[in-house]
Amino acid sequence: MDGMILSLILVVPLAGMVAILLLPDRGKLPAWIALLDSLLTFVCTLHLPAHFHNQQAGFQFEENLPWLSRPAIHFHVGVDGLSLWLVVLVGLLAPVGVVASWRAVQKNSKVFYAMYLLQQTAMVGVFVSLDLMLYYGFWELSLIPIAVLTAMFGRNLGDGAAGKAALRFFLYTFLASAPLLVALLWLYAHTGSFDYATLQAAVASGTLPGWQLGWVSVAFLIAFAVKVPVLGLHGWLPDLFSEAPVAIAMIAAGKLGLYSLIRFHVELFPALAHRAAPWMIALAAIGILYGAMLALVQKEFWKLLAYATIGSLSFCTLGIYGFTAAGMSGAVLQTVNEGVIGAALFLMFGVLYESARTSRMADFGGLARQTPRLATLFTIAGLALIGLPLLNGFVGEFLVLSGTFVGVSRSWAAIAALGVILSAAYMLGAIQKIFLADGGDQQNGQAGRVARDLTGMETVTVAVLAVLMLAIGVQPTVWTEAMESALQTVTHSMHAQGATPVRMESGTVIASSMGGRQ
Amino acid sequence: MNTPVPADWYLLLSAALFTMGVIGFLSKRSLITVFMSIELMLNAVNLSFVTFAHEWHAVKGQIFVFFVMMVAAAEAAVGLAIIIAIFRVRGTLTVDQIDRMKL
Amino acid sequence: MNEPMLFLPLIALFPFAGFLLNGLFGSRLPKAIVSTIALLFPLLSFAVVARAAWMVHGGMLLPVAESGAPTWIAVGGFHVGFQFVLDQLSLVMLLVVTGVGFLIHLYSVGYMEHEQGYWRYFAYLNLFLFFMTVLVLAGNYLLMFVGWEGVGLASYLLIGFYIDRKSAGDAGKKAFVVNRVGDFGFLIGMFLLIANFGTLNFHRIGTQLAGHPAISGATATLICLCLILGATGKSAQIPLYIWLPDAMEGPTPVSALIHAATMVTAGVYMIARTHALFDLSPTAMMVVAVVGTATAFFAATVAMVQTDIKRVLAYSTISQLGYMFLGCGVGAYSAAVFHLMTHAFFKALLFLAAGSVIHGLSGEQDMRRMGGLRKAMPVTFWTMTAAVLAISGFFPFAGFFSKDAILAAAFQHGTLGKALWTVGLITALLTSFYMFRLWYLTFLGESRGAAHQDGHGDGHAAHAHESPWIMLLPLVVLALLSVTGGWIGIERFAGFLEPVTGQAAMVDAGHTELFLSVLAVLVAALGWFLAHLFFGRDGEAAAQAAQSLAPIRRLLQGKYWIDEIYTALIVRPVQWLARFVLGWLGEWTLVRGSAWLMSGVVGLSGELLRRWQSGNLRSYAAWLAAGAAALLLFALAGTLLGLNGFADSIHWAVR
Amino acid sequence: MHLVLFLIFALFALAGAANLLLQKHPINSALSLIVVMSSLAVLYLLLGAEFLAMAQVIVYAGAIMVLFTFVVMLLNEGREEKTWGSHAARVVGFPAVVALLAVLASAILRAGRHYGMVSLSDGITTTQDLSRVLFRDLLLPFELTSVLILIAILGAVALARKDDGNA
Repeated sequence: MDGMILSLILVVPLAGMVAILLLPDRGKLPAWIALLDSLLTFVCTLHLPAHFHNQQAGFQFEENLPWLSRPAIHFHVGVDGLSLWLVVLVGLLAPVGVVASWRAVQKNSKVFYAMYLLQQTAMVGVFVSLDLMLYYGFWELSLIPIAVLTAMFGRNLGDGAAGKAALRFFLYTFLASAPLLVALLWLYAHTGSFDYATLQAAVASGTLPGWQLGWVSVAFLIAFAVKVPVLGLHGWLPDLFSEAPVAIAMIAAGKLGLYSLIRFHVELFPALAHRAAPWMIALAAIGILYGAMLALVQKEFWKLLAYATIGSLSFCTLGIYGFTAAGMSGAVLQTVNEGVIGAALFLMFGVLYESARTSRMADFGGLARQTPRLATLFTIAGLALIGLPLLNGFVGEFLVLSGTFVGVSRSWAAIAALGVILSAAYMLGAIQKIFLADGGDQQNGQAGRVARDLTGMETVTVAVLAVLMLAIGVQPTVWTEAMESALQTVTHSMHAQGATPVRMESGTVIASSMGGRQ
Repeated sequence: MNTPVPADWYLLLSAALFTMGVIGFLSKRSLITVFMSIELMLNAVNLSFVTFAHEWHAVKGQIFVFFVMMVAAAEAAVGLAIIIAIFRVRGTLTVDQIDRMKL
Repeated sequence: MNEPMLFLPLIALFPFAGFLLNGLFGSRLPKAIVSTIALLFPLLSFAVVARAAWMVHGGMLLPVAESGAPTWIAVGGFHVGFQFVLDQLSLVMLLVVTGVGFLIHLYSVGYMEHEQGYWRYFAYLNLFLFFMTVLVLAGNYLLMFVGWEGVGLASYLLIGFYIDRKSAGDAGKKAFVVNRVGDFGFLIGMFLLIANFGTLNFHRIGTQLAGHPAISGATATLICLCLILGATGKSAQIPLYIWLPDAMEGPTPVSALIHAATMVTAGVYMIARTHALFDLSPTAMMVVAVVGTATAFFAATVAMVQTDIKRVLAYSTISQLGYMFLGCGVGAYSAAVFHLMTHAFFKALLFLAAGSVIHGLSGEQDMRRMGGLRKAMPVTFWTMTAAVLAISGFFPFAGFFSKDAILAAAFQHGTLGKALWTVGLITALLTSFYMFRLWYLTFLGESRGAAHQDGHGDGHAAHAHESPWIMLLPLVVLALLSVTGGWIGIERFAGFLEPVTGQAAMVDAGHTELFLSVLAVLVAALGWFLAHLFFGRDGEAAAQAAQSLAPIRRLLQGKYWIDEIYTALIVRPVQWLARFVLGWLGEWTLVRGSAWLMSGVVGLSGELLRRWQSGNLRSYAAWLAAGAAALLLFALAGTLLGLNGFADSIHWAVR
Repeated sequence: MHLVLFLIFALFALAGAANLLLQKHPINSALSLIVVMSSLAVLYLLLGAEFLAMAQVIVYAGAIMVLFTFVVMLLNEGREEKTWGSHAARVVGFPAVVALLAVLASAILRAGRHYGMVSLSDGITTTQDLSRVLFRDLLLPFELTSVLILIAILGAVALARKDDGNA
């Protein structure tokens, strides 16, 4: 079982896709198939943490089958502490996405769900691939359904905004990943292998030509940074969030890019990543403030969520490029958190949007009485997003910030921590505008009158997510323990190559890193 | 009286026929004549195949020609059917008026 | 060692259970069951605390740390657990929190009787108790921060309890955001602690401080300043006090519990808890003292002109918290905590009594429309009187002892201390004045309800009614505590707290102390006299005084325009920066610009290439022929150069 | 003898091709194409490919060209009109054709020095030889062509059928 579980996780969504394509597009049939299939996938992904050995270093559940001999491409997949939770997260979000689309997608649902399941396979593939060419294939595959489904099922199809958003997403991500392919081929030409471990060893050996390798690492960095997105490369995000169907928007940003940054930039090119780190740290810290400040002045919720996402993803980037153990595990945890919280918020505002057809927060107001379940769960998710202790957002932010503060740079960490204040302001502002009395001429906004509360299925889904937020917030060790050995391997190999925590300033630090003194 | 002919003459002939086929493709205005030019090109290539088969005493060159003929037959059947269909829809076979082959 | 079983986690978990039960099912339960749940769990919690107190009384040694605390965060060598510690300081706090907390729950059952969302209210209130007990019991900074933020959340929810009122929502948001500013300081302080000590555990930091006297004053000062920022946020001190007056939008019992008795004292508690660090930094101590004194005075002046009964009490709270800060700042931690305790009694009582008044007047909060309620609400009147006397510092009420202890400690704290003491004394005068002003306006004189309510004829007093017993019972209990709460005396109190707060700055007994005490009582009496002069008789004197002091009065009524200044200096610039600099320059010009540029380039090249795809068959053929010719030419060139075959040509060309 | 035969039929082929280009009416072009194909059949024979020569006559000159003439007559398309649809055909196409011819010719001439001669006394590749390879080594591709042709027939029928009013 352990030997095939990853293939199974990859195949189950594809099988669902085939089933949807073969069966007629009648009523809710495609949606039901997608729901059952994604639940099945989720159950399969749960096998991973259940049988994962925390103490064991290296990859587990590995499968390595030769695929093509020339060029040497293998079907090589495996999971370690870094990717473990991300695979589970993808599994979890799949049914959430289906529930979120349950009412929103009525026409052409066959196409929608088929593409959606394809996207699931692609995302899992990105997280488990240990052969870079295989990885690249999944990476590109994961981009296509987002663009296509946005163009086909976007919110404002009429005035072409959805198409534009899809095009913009496509251009950003594809233009950025073209150099990635070139860089991959360059690596292959010099090492004769696409295998992750082989390439890692080759890069570490220092035999590859230096300045070219530098460009290769930059190509990797840019491709991933666009997908995250890192500040400055986020041009596609606000539009996509406003236009894409909910199920697509909730998976478009974040985890793929962040995971790739850790695995294929920091881990693969530690020395070079270390050189880029100061820039990334600065970008991330500014990004946190930038996102929070822009979120503060948005009038539309999707835009607010987009900028809030930029802010919270910047936390992850900050943690990754500090090269500290605390920061890294905080970053991975925060990636998971962002996925969970974002999914919940997307689903819930999606429900409001679907009935009111507007995302201007001022059009709502006073919904707390009318939609109590929605209001309560929305508030919980919002509080998790802004990092209330005992909810999941806090742990990730705290680990990242403390790791950065202690190991990297006090001033950048302090700047990043300012985001804590602003995030409270924008999120509470949004909650007030949507759910509490707005004090306008009428008690409720126009759009609020038609709003409905969550259905039973939606309530259960969001409640599960909310419980998860609390669970991660109270017991993060369950999650971080699994990452521990993987991160130790990472940091050890990095330190061996001179990539110690990035010190950007000298301070009066007694203990040089967290845990330097027991 | 049995004067041999250099093999490259055959090849030159093949090249000449092929070029004429290309010219026909470019200059003829009736879709059906354009199609004939394609057949001409195919034949020219066949000729060079047979010449090389002779030159190198390899049977496979001739087999290739055989396959080309098969394909050409199939192509002619489908191609002419398409031409008929186009003529039915458009009422003309003039190449320059059939330019809807784009989005 | 046989460890005493204290069940510390239960203290926090009982209210949490109450929160879950009422929060999840409360909407479907009848009111009686909701109230039972809401009252039972805090009572259980109080019982556990009382049992612990009894065991301490019976000779149990403190501190007690619950062993086997579950881990919360563990990364690398850094480790934080859900660690609860009971020592003298937290015991005092817990008694106040759960005791007063329970009384206020009881009161709320009556007060909130007719409100919509009854269950929601009690769920929030229990949630608050959960977080507050976590804050107090926490054995490390991070867990304390959990409580710290958590009470902020509960406060946010309760301030915004009346969800149909925009001002309530605004106030809640403001409270949370301003508190977040303080939390920012707390966070940075924690990071500095991690950087310097590698742990957040109170005990371990204490040990390290004792072991490394070399930790420089600068480091300690930096850490302390960050923590002070946190404390000023939670305890509503300058510069972050602005949220508390607005927080009065919440139901009155909430103001009593959260915004008077317990939550707002968290800052003081935190400073007392961390005093080992503060002791290392005279600068930080001075900052605390000055901030406290300034706040005390400043808030007292504003309180003199407020007309909303709850706002008077809010500013009074800020002012009293200032006293506690002053106590901490001069090293008299036990005095500060003493005042914290007595203040919890009398200020909770004040709020509850005010609530009773508001309840009796069906929601009227403006003192100008009150008056003459003494007859209608005798119990409320007498309990309120006790509280007023206590806060003004009359002997032998509770406030006298604690305030006296703080002022005495300040007096002995060098030159600066003398100055602070002077300001503190003036503040005491103001306190007495504004409290008696409230007392006169509310209870004495004639009912003025009619004067402002044209057409309705009769004033409120006519149909004002005394509150039900369930509301009066807490009033009476608190009144007793307000009277007797100080009798324990600062010496014994300080002695009890000594293991935690360290050797108190010794108040030398004798003439000086006696002199100071007498002076304080005299000042309080003067305040009463002035209030009597202005408001006791007919209000003419008040009007005259108001005339002559018009500019000052305007300044005070405008609350020094601090809110407006903050808005102009901080809120607006941030919004402006976000909207114009980031939004327009960053987002539109750079990010969108580049996106447009990119899609523009792609679109343009697509347009060009589209022309190429004319759809004309012959044109395609021409390009095809050209391509074939080019490829052949390429191959031929390769042959001419002596390369072998097409593949070699390509290889050559690429190289 | 060989030289004479080659010259005659090469000339026929070239003339036929030229006529195909010059004729305005499709039917004339089709007939000239038949001439080309028949001459090529003779040339195949000269090169010793007897089976291909027969196949050329039967498949090309016979079947395919009959199909062409049928279609031309069926559609009754008249003389082609003079249109100048494509600029690119003249500007790019004809230089490309010249280049193509030049390149091909020069390549053949350079390589042709090494080629041998073709004479009548050379051995003939018999149908037996051919079928031995075809049915033994290349049986699968051969069978596949039959599938291809089957599909082509179906396709042709489907395409050429008149739609019953629902088009």
